Amino acid sequence: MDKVEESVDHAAIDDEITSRQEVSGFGTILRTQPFWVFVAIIAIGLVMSFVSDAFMTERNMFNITRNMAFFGIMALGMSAVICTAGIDLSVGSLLGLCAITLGLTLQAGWGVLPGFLVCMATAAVVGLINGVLIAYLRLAPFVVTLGMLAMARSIAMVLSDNKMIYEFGPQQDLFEWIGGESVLGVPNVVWVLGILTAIFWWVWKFTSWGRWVIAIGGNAQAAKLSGIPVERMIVSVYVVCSMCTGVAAFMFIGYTGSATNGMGVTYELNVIAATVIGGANLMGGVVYALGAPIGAALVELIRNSLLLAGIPALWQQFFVGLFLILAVLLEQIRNRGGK
Amino acid sequence: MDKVEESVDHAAIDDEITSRQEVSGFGTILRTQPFWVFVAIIAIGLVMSFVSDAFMTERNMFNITRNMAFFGIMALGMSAVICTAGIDLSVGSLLGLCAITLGLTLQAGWGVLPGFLVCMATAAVVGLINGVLIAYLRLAPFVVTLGMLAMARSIAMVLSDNKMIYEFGPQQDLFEWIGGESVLGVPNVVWVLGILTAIFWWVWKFTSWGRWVIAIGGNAQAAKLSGIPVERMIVSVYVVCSMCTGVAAFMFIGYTGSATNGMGVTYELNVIAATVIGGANLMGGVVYALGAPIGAALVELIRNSLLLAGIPALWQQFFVGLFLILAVLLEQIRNRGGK
Amino acid sequence: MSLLELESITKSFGAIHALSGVDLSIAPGEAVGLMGDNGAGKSTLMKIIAGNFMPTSGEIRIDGQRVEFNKPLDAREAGIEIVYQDLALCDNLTAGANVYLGRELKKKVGPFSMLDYAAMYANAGKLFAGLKSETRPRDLVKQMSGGQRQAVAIARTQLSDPKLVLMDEPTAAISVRQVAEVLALIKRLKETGHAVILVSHRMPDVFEVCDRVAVLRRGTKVADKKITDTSPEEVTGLIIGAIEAA
Amino acid sequence: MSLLELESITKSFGAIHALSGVDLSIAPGEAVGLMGDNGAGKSTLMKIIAGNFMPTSGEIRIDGQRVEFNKPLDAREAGIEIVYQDLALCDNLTAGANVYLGRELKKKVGPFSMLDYAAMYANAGKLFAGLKSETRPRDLVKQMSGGQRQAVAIARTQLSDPKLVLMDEPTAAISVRQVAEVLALIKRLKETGHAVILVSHRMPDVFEVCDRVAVLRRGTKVADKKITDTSPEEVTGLIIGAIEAA
Amino acid sequence: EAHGGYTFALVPKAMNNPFFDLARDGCYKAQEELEDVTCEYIGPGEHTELEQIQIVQDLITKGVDGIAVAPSNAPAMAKALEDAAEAGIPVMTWDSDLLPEDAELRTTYVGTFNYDIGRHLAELVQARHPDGGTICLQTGGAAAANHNERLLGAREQLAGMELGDPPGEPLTGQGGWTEISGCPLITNDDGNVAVQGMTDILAANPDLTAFLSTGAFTQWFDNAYRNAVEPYQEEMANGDLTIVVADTLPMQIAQTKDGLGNGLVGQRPFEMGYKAMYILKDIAEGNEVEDPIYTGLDVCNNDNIDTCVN
Ligand SMILES: Nc1ncnc2c1ncn2[C@@H]1O[C@H](COP(=O)(O)OP(=O)(O)OP(=O)(O)O)[C@@H](O)[C@H]1O
Ligand SMILES: Nc1ncnc2c1ncn2[C@@H]1O[C@H](COP(=O)(O)OP(=O)(O)OP(=O)(O)O)[C@@H](O)[C@H]1O
Ligand SMILES: [Mg+2]
Ligand SMILES: [Mg+2]
Repeated sequence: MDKVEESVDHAAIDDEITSRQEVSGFGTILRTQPFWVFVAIIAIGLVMSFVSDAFMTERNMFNITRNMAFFGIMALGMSAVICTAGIDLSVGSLLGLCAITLGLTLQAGWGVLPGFLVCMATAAVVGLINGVLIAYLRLAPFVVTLGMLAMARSIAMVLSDNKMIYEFGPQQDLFEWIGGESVLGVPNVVWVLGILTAIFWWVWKFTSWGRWVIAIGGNAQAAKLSGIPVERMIVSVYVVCSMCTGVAAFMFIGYTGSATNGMGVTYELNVIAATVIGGANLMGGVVYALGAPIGAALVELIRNSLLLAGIPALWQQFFVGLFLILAVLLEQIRNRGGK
Repeated sequence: MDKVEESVDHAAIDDEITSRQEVSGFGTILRTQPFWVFVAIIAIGLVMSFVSDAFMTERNMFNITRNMAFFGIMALGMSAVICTAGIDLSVGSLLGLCAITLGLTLQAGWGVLPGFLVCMATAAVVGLINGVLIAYLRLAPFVVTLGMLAMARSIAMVLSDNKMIYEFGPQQDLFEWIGGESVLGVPNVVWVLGILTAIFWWVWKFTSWGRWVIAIGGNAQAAKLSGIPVERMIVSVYVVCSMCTGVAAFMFIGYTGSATNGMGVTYELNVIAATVIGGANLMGGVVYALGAPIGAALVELIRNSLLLAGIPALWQQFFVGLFLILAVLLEQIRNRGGK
Repeated sequence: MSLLELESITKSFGAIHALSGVDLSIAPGEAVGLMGDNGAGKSTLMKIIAGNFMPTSGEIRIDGQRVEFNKPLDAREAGIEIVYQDLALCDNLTAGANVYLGRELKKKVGPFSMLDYAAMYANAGKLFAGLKSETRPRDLVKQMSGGQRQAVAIARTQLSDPKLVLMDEPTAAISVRQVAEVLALIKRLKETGHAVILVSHRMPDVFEVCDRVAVLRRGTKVADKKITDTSPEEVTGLIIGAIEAA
Repeated sequence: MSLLELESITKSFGAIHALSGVDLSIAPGEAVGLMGDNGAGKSTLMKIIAGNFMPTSGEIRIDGQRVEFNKPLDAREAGIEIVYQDLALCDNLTAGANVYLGRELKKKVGPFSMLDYAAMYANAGKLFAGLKSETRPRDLVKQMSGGQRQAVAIARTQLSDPKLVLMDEPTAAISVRQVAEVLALIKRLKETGHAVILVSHRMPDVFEVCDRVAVLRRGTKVADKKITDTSPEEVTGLIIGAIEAA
Repeated sequence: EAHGGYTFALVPKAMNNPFFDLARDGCYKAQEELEDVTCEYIGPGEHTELEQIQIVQDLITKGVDGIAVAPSNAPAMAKALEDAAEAGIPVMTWDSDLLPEDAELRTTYVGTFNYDIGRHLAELVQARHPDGGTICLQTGGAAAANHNERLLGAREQLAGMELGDPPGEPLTGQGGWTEISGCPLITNDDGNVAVQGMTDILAANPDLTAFLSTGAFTQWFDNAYRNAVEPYQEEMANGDLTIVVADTLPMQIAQTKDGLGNGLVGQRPFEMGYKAMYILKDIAEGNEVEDPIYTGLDVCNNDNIDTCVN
């Protein structure tokens, strides 16, 4: 043992070991998909500013950010669902249903606040039903939310009697201002997206709710054994997702100025796409608050750029698909190179 | 040790132990979702035969089976993809693309066989691209196939120049007979579904390809460590899925008698729904050959029944969604009761 | 009085009878070794006590009161902590996060309470050091070695002050140095009046720390003896079935 | 000549250096024990030999030929079988199917070849019985006990006739009875000219079957000695760092 | 059937499209007037070709007394309608027709000549820009036959020459008109996509002469549409830019009144649904009916907007 005393104490376990980390700081960011999608966005933006004079105009930026914001808000909620290895296909229909309940409330002469509450209550109820069926009855999220997709759309049709609503009662101007106008040159809906993103960022990073949702996505069994109320958490996640859609619906109807029960058809695919492009993994356990807006931004940017660049109409979808894949490829290439 | 000799040999490990099984025979079937969905189908059928005289007619049975068969064929391939924990969103667009390449070939004066080969080649190429991107470049199946969804549709538009094709060259009659007519009172496409289902049943049960696909779905890492060529398997799975869609497209165009590039829009959701209702798990590792046709049958049966029962149009989607959920609930209730 | 009493616990999975009519009791400050062949039903019994499975039949009493655990949280609230054999960790979280999973440390920042990462990592680090394990609190458990994962699972039990600690093969994957620490930990638990059930295949460990040893064979308890009244040879015979019962 | 030679193998995961400059060689018919603290890099070294990881730097030679394993299959084709510490089983398959995964038995029925379930289950059952493990070939491994899973992983290595068998803590979860069988298996392998590397934390096992013992500490090899030239005490000292090197 | 009379089905292309709601209202009006007729309005929730065919099959199975259908995919629908002939169920088409070679499968067609909608829209544009210029066309689903016919009508009118099968080829200077790159815009009948596409095109091409949409979706979303075109209101007023859109829904008329659009060409869906019931009753009672029956178009511009719709 004498020999040992002189040299390093090989037996000791000190801070040097416990504070070691495989990667840290900027290295961690470099490994995330949202970062690389963001790089892709910058690259497309740079190219576009040479291709089209219209691209960098204030008006175009205004439009792009507003268009993406609706999807971004919905994608924030979807991230939570996907993080638990679930999926919510009903968001598109729910947008339509919220549009109708909100529209009917306003049309009946109520103000913006009651309208908002009805809209959010609709969303919460739908989320609750989804969540309870999935968490307590253990039904596959895909089937439950597919069923809800059909049911919500049908209820929207029945409630609206298939009519379009475009008279929003006494506070119509306020309502349309909220959804369609801007503050300090930034569309209101973008402000909402920004605030919600910040809230989600905080939630994922600093609350036990966020931590538990991530744990459930990693290993629901282990989470359950750790005493996490898995069922209640899953219900809450679907409610959160639906409420995000409710917020998006409220802003969206104000922006469009009319509510039809056909609103949001097939938006679920766009929302899920934005989420997955933003780094979510359908197997669960991965979530980035910034992923949702970044994913939504990429999708909208591609659409806008192809139009401004004057790509022939029949070819546009081709490039949409191609750039989607290329954007995600970036992260892969970098992370494989690093190994 | 003397004491032991007289009694049972507690140390021995004999056939009695190694042949024991937790559940076997009929008990295993009772635990599967397709069985309970099948029970639901029978139940709906029984109810409907009282509700509507038209239900049990030969014509209605003929229509139901034919309508479900197209989705059933696509769902067989989708089962394989979902079994590897993947997803293929491009099947709907691929149906449209195959329709166009097939239609153009026939219109150009070629026979049915060249048409079929072109149709299958189109499908195989699309599947190969999907598979290679997913297996070798490790991109998320959702993103890749979503990109392909857009790209395939776009190529179909470009190839068809956005025109409808309804002249199928010299063998038009044969072509339309294959897709639209029947043999022994059973629609040809149902025969095809039956044969493919039998083949898949054999493949899943008795071939190493099937076994390996299931293993990859269970634990891709372990499968890889066992020396299974995981990448090649995944590519093959996407090719198989696309080829099933190719077969469905070939039959479908013969049946409809026209090909447009808009064919199959949103079919991916129906196909995935049929697969999941038939017992597939989006987390991978579960597959039933019979699940695909059973799932497709349930979806079609619900639609048909609601119309025959005279449910008001706006409410129909509601019941479609409701019955979807109820059908899957059945299995859950039984399996929880047993625990 | 016994802290925990099990009466004729039975558990079947389909045609497989994992446990049939098992009785067991343990007093505060006692350590019981639970041994048996693979598949004898040890983990199943632990999971029943921990509220992870419901027994097919039989009764569980804690401090003489009959209880029914419907979920793991029920058992934890009754003062039972467990190290699962399969460790039950969330691979996508760090080692520190896993230790504190379900009972995160928080700090107040103005009106908000937020997760206190610094405290959790520091404490987890101390727990690992206490087990003499070179486990890095800030790294994902997914990438950890078998022994590091086990250290995380063991560290978890030390956050609260349970009445009963169940350890299902806690030393299977860890090295000599940590084995000694775990055994020392069990001794400390006993001294402070906690009860411990230790499932292990390592005869020396069981004989070092346990007061009693119970042996399961194919789901039935074939022996329950004071350590001082038995020997490793007898226990081995009981496990493999060479001795029928004792 | 050596069957396997490793020369200055290094492996880093980001800032973590799991292995730095490890040399090791093994001859046919030899059994080497690989010991070390948790996280010392043992499993990492095994995975590199088995083609699961590529080393960051360093050279692997088999029968004097330099090789590069890009995937596990390469190593298997070079005659290397491995029992992984985390077992690497497909939970959704039966125990029998897991044993034969990747090399299923087939039978001919007319022009078709189909999986031969009967033969696979029968043989798997025999392999389990040979390990004295009560593992049911027809049940899903998902529901199996820890020891039963380990038996499946060990049984897999016996299907082919490899040159080198790597065993990463094969006895961690199994009971006394099966431990004896596994050690007997290793001895049989040695006698028939196979080489074995055994990673274990169980000193007695290593001293019973191994000819040499190598000790890793924090990624470097600190000792490589004939069993006859060392003692359990010395090895323990080397593992925990009380003895710096030998 | 409640009153023992006829049950006639009116099958639209999609039930989530406000256009078809007007037809439904017409259908119900006829039901009120005709004691012995029940109107069953049923179609696919969204625009899908196969589902519409399946619905028609089920209606035949169910044994309704007559079917009026707006086929999404004409040749495919023709095949399904063969069963109706077999079952002796009278069939007519509305809104869009079968192919000429399948014409004997239906008794008559009531609706508009889609080609004319495009033609009238183009005339509105030409009236404001006699010298031609650059134009962007907007359409619905990629392969939608009715939109393709309207595109052809618009293009042939602008070009002053025949251009072959629908949808024709993009104009490259014929008649003084050039289609800009990126067009025609495909919207898949989504109002949001339509507005976004128009916004981007207007931004990217400040010198655009005319924007012509073959469907009302461009103007469905009142507020969004107004926001999108408000920056160009002046140009529209002084004749530098023209926006014309098909259909005459209430919000479209209001927009045009406010100078946020320059022309509308409306069909009369209410009349289609209404007439369909009368025609089916005539057929069912063995009376002769005319073939085809055109319901006429309302052509509106900024001047006659108050009076153009009757
Ligand atoms: N969820 C389950 N479903 C079906 N069978 C199960 C389940 N869990 C355990 N079993 C079976 O019950 C028996 C007892 O398993 P258990 O895990 O309790 O054994 P154990 O004594 O802990 O063994 P080991 O020493 O290998 O850990 C085994 O035969 C196992 O296959
Ligand atoms: N894939 C990986 N990514 C990052 N770090 C890893 C990875 N695999 C192992 N490590 C780290 O490398 C070190 C060596 O791990 P290894 O699994 O080889 O240890 P070991 O000697 O087998 O330990 P044990 O006795 O606990 O099984 C550990 O610190 C571990 O956290
Ligand atoms: Mg166990
Ligand atoms: Mg290890």
